Amino acid sequence: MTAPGDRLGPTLFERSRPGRGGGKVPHPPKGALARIPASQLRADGPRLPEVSEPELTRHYVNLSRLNYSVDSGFYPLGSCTMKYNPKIDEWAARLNGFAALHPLAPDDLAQGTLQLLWELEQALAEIGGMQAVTLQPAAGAQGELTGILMTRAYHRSRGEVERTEVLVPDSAHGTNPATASMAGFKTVSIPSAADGGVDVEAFRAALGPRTAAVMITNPSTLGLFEARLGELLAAVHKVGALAYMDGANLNAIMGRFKPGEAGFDVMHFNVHKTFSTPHGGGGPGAGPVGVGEKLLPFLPSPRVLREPDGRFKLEAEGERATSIGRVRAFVGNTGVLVRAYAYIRAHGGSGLCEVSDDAVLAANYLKARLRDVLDVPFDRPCMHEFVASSATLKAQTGIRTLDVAKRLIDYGFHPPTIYFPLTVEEALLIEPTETESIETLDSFVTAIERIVEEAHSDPELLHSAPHNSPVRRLDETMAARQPNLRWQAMTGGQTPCPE
Amino acid sequence: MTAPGDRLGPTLFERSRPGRGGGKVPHPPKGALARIPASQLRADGPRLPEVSEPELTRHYVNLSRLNYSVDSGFYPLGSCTMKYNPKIDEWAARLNGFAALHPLAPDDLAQGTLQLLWELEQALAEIGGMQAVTLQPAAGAQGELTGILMTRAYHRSRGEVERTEVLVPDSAHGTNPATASMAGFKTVSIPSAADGGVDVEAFRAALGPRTAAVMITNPSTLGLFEARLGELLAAVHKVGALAYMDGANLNAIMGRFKPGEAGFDVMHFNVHKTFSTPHGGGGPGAGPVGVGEKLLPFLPSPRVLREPDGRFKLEAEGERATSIGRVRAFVGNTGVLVRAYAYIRAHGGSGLCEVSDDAVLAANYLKARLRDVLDVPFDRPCMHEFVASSATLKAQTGIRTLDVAKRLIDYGFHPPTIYFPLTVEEALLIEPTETESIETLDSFVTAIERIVEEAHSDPELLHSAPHNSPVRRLDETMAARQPNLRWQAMTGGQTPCPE
Amino acid sequence: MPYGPHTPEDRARMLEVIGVDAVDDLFADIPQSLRTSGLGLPPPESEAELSAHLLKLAAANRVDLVSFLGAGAYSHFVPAVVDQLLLRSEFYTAYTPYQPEISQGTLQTIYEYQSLLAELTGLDVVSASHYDGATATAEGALMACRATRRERVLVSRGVHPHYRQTLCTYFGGASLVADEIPLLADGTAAGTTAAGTTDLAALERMLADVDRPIAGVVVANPSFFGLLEPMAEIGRLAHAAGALFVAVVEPVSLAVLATPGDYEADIAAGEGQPLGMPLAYGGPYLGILACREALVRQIPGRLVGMTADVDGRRAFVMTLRAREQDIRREKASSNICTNQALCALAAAMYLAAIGPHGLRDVAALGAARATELELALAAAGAPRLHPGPYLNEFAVRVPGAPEVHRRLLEHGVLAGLPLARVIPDDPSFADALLVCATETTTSEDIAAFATALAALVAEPQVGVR
Amino acid sequence: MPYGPHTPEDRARMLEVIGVDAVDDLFADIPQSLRTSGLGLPPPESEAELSAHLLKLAAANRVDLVSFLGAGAYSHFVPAVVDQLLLRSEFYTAYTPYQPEISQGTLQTIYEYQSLLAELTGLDVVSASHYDGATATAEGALMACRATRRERVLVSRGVHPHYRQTLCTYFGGASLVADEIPLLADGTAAGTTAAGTTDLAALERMLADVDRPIAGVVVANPSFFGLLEPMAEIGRLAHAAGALFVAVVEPVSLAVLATPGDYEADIAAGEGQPLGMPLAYGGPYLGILACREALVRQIPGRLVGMTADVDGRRAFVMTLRAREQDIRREKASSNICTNQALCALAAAMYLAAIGPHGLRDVAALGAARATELELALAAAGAPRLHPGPYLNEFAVRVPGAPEVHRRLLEHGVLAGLPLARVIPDDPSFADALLVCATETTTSEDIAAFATALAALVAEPQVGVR
Ligand SMILES: Cc1ncc(COP(=O)(O)O)c(C=O)c1O
Ligand SMILES: Cc1ncc(COP(=O)(O)O)c(C=O)c1O
Repeated sequence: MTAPGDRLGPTLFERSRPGRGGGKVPHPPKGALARIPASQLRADGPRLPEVSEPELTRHYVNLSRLNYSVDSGFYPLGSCTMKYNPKIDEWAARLNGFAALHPLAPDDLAQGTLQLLWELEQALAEIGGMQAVTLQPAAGAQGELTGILMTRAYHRSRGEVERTEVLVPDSAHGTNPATASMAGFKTVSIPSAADGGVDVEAFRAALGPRTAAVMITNPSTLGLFEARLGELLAAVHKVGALAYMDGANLNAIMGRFKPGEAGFDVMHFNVHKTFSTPHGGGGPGAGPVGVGEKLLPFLPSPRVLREPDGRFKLEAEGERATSIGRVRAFVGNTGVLVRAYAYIRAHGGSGLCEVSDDAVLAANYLKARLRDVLDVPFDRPCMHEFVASSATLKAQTGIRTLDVAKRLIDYGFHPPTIYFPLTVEEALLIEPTETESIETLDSFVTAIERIVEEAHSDPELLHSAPHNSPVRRLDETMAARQPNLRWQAMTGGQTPCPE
Repeated sequence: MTAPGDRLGPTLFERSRPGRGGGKVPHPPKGALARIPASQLRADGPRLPEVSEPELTRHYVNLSRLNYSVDSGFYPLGSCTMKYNPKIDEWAARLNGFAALHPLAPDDLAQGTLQLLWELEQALAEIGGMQAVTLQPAAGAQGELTGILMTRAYHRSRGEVERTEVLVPDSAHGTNPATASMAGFKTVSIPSAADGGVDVEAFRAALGPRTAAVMITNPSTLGLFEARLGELLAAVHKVGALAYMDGANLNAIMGRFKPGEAGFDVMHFNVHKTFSTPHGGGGPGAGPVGVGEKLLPFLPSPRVLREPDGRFKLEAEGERATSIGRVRAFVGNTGVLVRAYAYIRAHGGSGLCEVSDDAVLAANYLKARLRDVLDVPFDRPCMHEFVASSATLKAQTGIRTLDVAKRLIDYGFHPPTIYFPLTVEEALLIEPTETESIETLDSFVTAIERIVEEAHSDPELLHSAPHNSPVRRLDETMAARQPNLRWQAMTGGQTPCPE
Repeated sequence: MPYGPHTPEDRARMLEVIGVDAVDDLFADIPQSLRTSGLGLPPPESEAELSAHLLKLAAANRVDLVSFLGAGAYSHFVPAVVDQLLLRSEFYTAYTPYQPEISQGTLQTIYEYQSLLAELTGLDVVSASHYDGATATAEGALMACRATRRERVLVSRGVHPHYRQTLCTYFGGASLVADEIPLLADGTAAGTTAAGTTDLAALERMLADVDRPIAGVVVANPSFFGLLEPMAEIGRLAHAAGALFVAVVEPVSLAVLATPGDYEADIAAGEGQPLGMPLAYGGPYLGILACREALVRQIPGRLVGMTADVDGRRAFVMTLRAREQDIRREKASSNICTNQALCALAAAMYLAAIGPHGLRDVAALGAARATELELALAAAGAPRLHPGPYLNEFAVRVPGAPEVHRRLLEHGVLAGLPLARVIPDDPSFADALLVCATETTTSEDIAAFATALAALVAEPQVGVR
Repeated sequence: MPYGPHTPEDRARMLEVIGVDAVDDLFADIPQSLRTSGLGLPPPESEAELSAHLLKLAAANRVDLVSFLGAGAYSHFVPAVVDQLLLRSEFYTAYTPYQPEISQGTLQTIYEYQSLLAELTGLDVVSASHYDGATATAEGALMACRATRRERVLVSRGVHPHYRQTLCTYFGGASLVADEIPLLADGTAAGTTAAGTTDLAALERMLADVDRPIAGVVVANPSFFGLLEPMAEIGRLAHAAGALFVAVVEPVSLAVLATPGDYEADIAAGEGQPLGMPLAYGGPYLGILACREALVRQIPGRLVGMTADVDGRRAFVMTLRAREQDIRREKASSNICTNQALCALAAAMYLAAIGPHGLRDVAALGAARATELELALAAAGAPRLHPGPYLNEFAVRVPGAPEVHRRLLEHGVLAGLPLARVIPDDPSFADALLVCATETTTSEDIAAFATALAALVAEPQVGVR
């Protein structure tokens, strides 16, 4: 085992000593478990760590300080929309009336939350141009699954069981093909055209009676609006297939383009992207799904309903037989949805349009400024993000996108998404979002400029970057070859503390 | 003007641009101020900074990360009792029922807070062995002033106006003599004896008919219990003076020594020390004052009273003519007192005794371990803190306490209090508190050992320390010679941002 | 825009650098025919107005009743330190730790979470988190199918109905089969205490069908009805038939109950909400998913491992990523991307704050309160529905349960869950309430419930309908 | 001990290293005769029990009434970002920045606070904070005495009574004199709108007494009664007599009202609570203390200045410390040590979050609501007591005010402050309520007050007593 790094502290397990901690809950009466057969009981208590509250606090405070985050700096992680997370939204989700409500509380006790969910569905339907929305999916990927399962149910309801294929552009996010598989479909990959859009001819060729659905990310993962979208959608509908829009990039187009009105049958929203609910170090998010007329009957249950008297209720168990059923327990990641609701109300319609305008403006500004420094493969206006590439730099200096990314860390920035989309060599997918000031964007450009200079003058500096981070580049091979996925020596006080 | 440091960000004023921010409150109707004569209005709006919420958040998040704090590491700042601040106490103070209560709310609306304050007074009276407690003073120093004003009122009530002196040992905290002055007394400084205690003979010699009070810090600022306290107090009372105990060091003696029972007439508590309310980067704290029989009539108004039916109320305006009056508006730093109350209940009587035992244990352990490395002037058991000194080290290497302190920063520790008390050359006043683990104490010893080695092997390293901090040693002379106490160019957008 | 930094001059400057006249020009790629303009939503709201509105909505929920409702989501005391540390925005405003050098905070906390849950479940591999208990259970069942290359699982009717329905949705998509194992009815199990638990005889029969080999057997302990299942026996039956054994568990109970590791389950799934998450009307919660080491390449979702950096210093990193959608695409073990990392962090913080003894106390105190509740309800006219051992949740029989439940609300008591609401198809639950106690339940709460119930039961109208 | 890390083994090890047998031995210095053992306090409480108890106490306060109570502490909307940033424990668990190298966070925030308040007050020097408005006012008056070497100040009766009393306590200690300047009575000022404001003629007379030279004149604007005072005129009179002018101000009002700098006050003091601090039954609040540059060496409390480190990088440090108690001891400008730094930080965050336009909006919206309130109360039978201009607080006359106030509580209305409660000695306030409106006051609140009041006033019994 290696020693902890200079700036990494000990693990919880190394901080543990028998007898530390405690004092949180009262002790049970003796014999509280006596009525339970011994065979059902655990022989020994769990060897959880024993740490005092002061140590616990330092542990997490200091761990938090090892993280880069939106609240500490610029985080232009393409496709992820790392925008500012308003603090009122955190406050709202913690209000006791929301936080202490049991998910099976009778509707009469849950009118506040039900109203909020219902209104949020209406707002998302308006933004997406959709007929209705379900808030249940826990993330974008689960939204995709929900949507694709609905298309499956739709085709089955019409007896079209031979539709076994889903078309996915090769620039798509990995969740799209993975979703198609989970929903029992075969993924047909569609190449991109030179302009970054879907290759419309290849697309037409792949479409047919076996096509259940096409999944289109729009704007695409290259940050481009599918300029020939009208044609694509017409072709899809002509063969009786359905069009799914991956709405992860909705931050670019609110108020300018409504997928439902344009002809998409189903889409998902990423509230942790577009609606700024925080990313939580990997989650939670929520992935509401909007549907048009055709898929209405198949929405997962239970839906939130408004009664004629203005009261709200959940659909009863089994009330709608056409539903694809449940996609999770209870009704959704409600705490996340409260945040999204607050965000939408704070902006209102006009504010959301401004969000998209400013997000697109910032991306185009950054693209314009970086054009002379890095390759920018698609030279037309981008949406909220754009792809750059270090291909030329690599050819000239041997410096790869990975090195550029790691060096950006030394300059105080979170690197963009790298090596995605897979269709662009040495890709950097850069998404500034609308909440970054022009000063910040300019300082990012300066950093890239310096790095490109360094690539020529001192390439070793980049190969060995980062230099100013809590740890340096990691041995990922060792991690995968001899996976160490849990602390083994959970023996409390016996474990020596490395400090 | 100098450029901002590498790790210091711009000021709020440099972040400001006209048009940023806003959206927090609704706009007033036009002409809302029309009824106010123009002569009473401000000509221009205040040139406050205009920053967006994302920038504001990063500003403060990143500033916070430049601070050393108890939640990030060991903070053995002698005399300040930098112990862990329980999070439940923060939670409690923010409960809406406490936080939203107006200080002039009628007693009927304030029963919860009044009960809390009343019970806290009882608990402090028990801990101090006092007859009664006032919670009004906002800090220890204001507690001192309150206490000394009461002694003044006491003597006046007895016609003894010739008592114009207050005796203060030379090791006392600066607030003691400063308080005596504020209360209109002359300070008579009493030297310390070789054993660190008050020089009893000098003390006796100074006592007399002019003595109004003596202020004794016990345990003393050297971390020593006044072993001859009984004699001292008897002498004080013999000449008709009163004995004030500076209770800042109470953390050592809870449950072992009750000042009131031992003969002190008045004392203050530092809730931000003993009772772990956080220090807030300089405050707020609270400095309740306990009194014995003699000073009861003079307590500041209003007191919190319990009625025979169990309800609580505040004294009415002017109800007690003997009172020294108000020492502040309203009734005290209630939010801080809520925290202290929670802390005391969490510990209970037995827990507070353990606090003192463990605080003393930790200090003696650290002293024993450091004895071979630094000078430890007083070689007898210390209380919750002890004085060390770099006098020998300085003689040998030229390294001063200041250098040792600055180098400790590089090792990840907050330095102890230095050059206080004034009576010990090259002093370090070290107070570990009871909430630090033995691992932490040991690692501090290791750091000191290394620093002493470095003092011999590489003194320049210490002269120029710290090396790993956001900024290095400061030019304090320039700060005082040309004081720059405010940002002058408050012109919003015109100010260039240094990033 | 309330959170935007751009002044009109900034926008002008940007447009100039880009070389266009107006923001509109940047949207030229959107075909005219597909454009819309604007959104039919209300105008922006100032934060002061918004917060007043949110306070009003929150107050429109009723969370002041004395509650005995569990059924998969439990109210526990959460130490204050947990939420305050969760508010460290370096945790919640970061994303998936793609750049490990500046994500050691998140990575180490996930590693620690994995370790803590490994210890609780007795299994070695724990995913960084899944969506919730239901989806974790479905993914556990899918893992069994992948690992055994079989297409059918058996799910006990003692598993939470929402989990069964979710599993069904997932299996329908994947064209896999999930059949239900019945529970022992009262009569069948006469003389034993097994009524309400999984019918072992039926399970054996189903496992014996050689034409339809079974990939996995999914059983919950405690069951949805709060009962303790014969897990060791079920595991043996499953393994004898070449099937994997998937245990659905409740994490607090694992402080005192035998673990999936103890009874040799291959996979464990469960809902992590009781480990420090608020009820929050159903989410965000925490899908726990764990398995034996041999199944590590089947587990969906992220895994964090310990490794070293180039200087040899300990560090943590996402590993075995070849299972995941961003690398494997249509061949990935699942499509999960965003997970519930912050909830996993909350769980780790909760466990570390409460400690091993504290967690046992939470479980045992809940059990003690539940005993008290059982006696009080029985005395008030609502005896238990099943006789067997339970931890802190159980069903009681009371005529006209749904109506009684409704009437009790008026008395400020949320009397658990009328089972008919979630299992409308089974008449044996028509008169049943599922009730639970935790360490937050007080004797006064129990007395209030029992008193109100006794009064209602005594009323002749109620229960007749 | 709930927050201690020591295990029994740790304690044993420590005792061994120290070389004593028991902790008791370490207390040998305490004379036997002075020892006590143990504390007569209840046993420790688990956090779960403690939090339940605190919730109960908090619920025993009534904060749900519609409130018109100000009188020195004001309810304002505080953006959520403020409290969340205040919870950054690097701020609240640090202390006075004695080690500037690792305290730049605190130091820069104080410097920014000083700058913000300098801009609001129009004065150049602002202390890092004082205890509260009352003590800041007292210290301001003491400064005037030190600076002028005179021993008597004049304090308007329009200054908050708690501030006057505090000043009196401080002055009594220091053997200094504080005399009160009367207010213009209704009759005196007939035909003018000056009733209730500081009596300028009386002030002139008092300033003219050559035997008792005046160090400072202390006047509040708005006054305790909400009235705007003739500050420029008062300043001129004070200066003409060689006295300093101490203005007592309310910081939100300074967004729209003339500043101490505008009317040439030498010193400003005030209560910073309206800048983002909760009411919290009186504290912790924020004593604002500011002065002209010439007085910088008289100001008590900490000051932070900008400087550079040895590398020439900008940095902040406490400066001009020779005024302070730890250096100057009995000659210090004050005994203050611990101040209200976290409250100053809250104020800076609030100002930065709300911005210059926002702060004007807060002040102007309060004024607009107050106009509405004035009209509604007058219509309901409670006309204003004084005719002159006010910002957002004013006194009304209603027979039997204290009784009316009590009765209104039953209607859910906290009808401001019966002035008789704080100024019992002045019959002219016996029938007066001091009421205020802020941006948080709604039209519905005002209607509720006016309606309930009208009904009460119509009742014959009320007001007779
Ligand atoms: C384009 C795209 N589609 C789908 C997803 C999946 O969304 P989620 O991570 O919320 O499951 C993402 C985000 O990660 C994405 O960027
Ligand atoms: C011994 C001693 N006395 C008095 C004080 C003054 O207390 P405060 O800072 O709360 O005013 C302090 C603390 O700073 C102290 O350490």
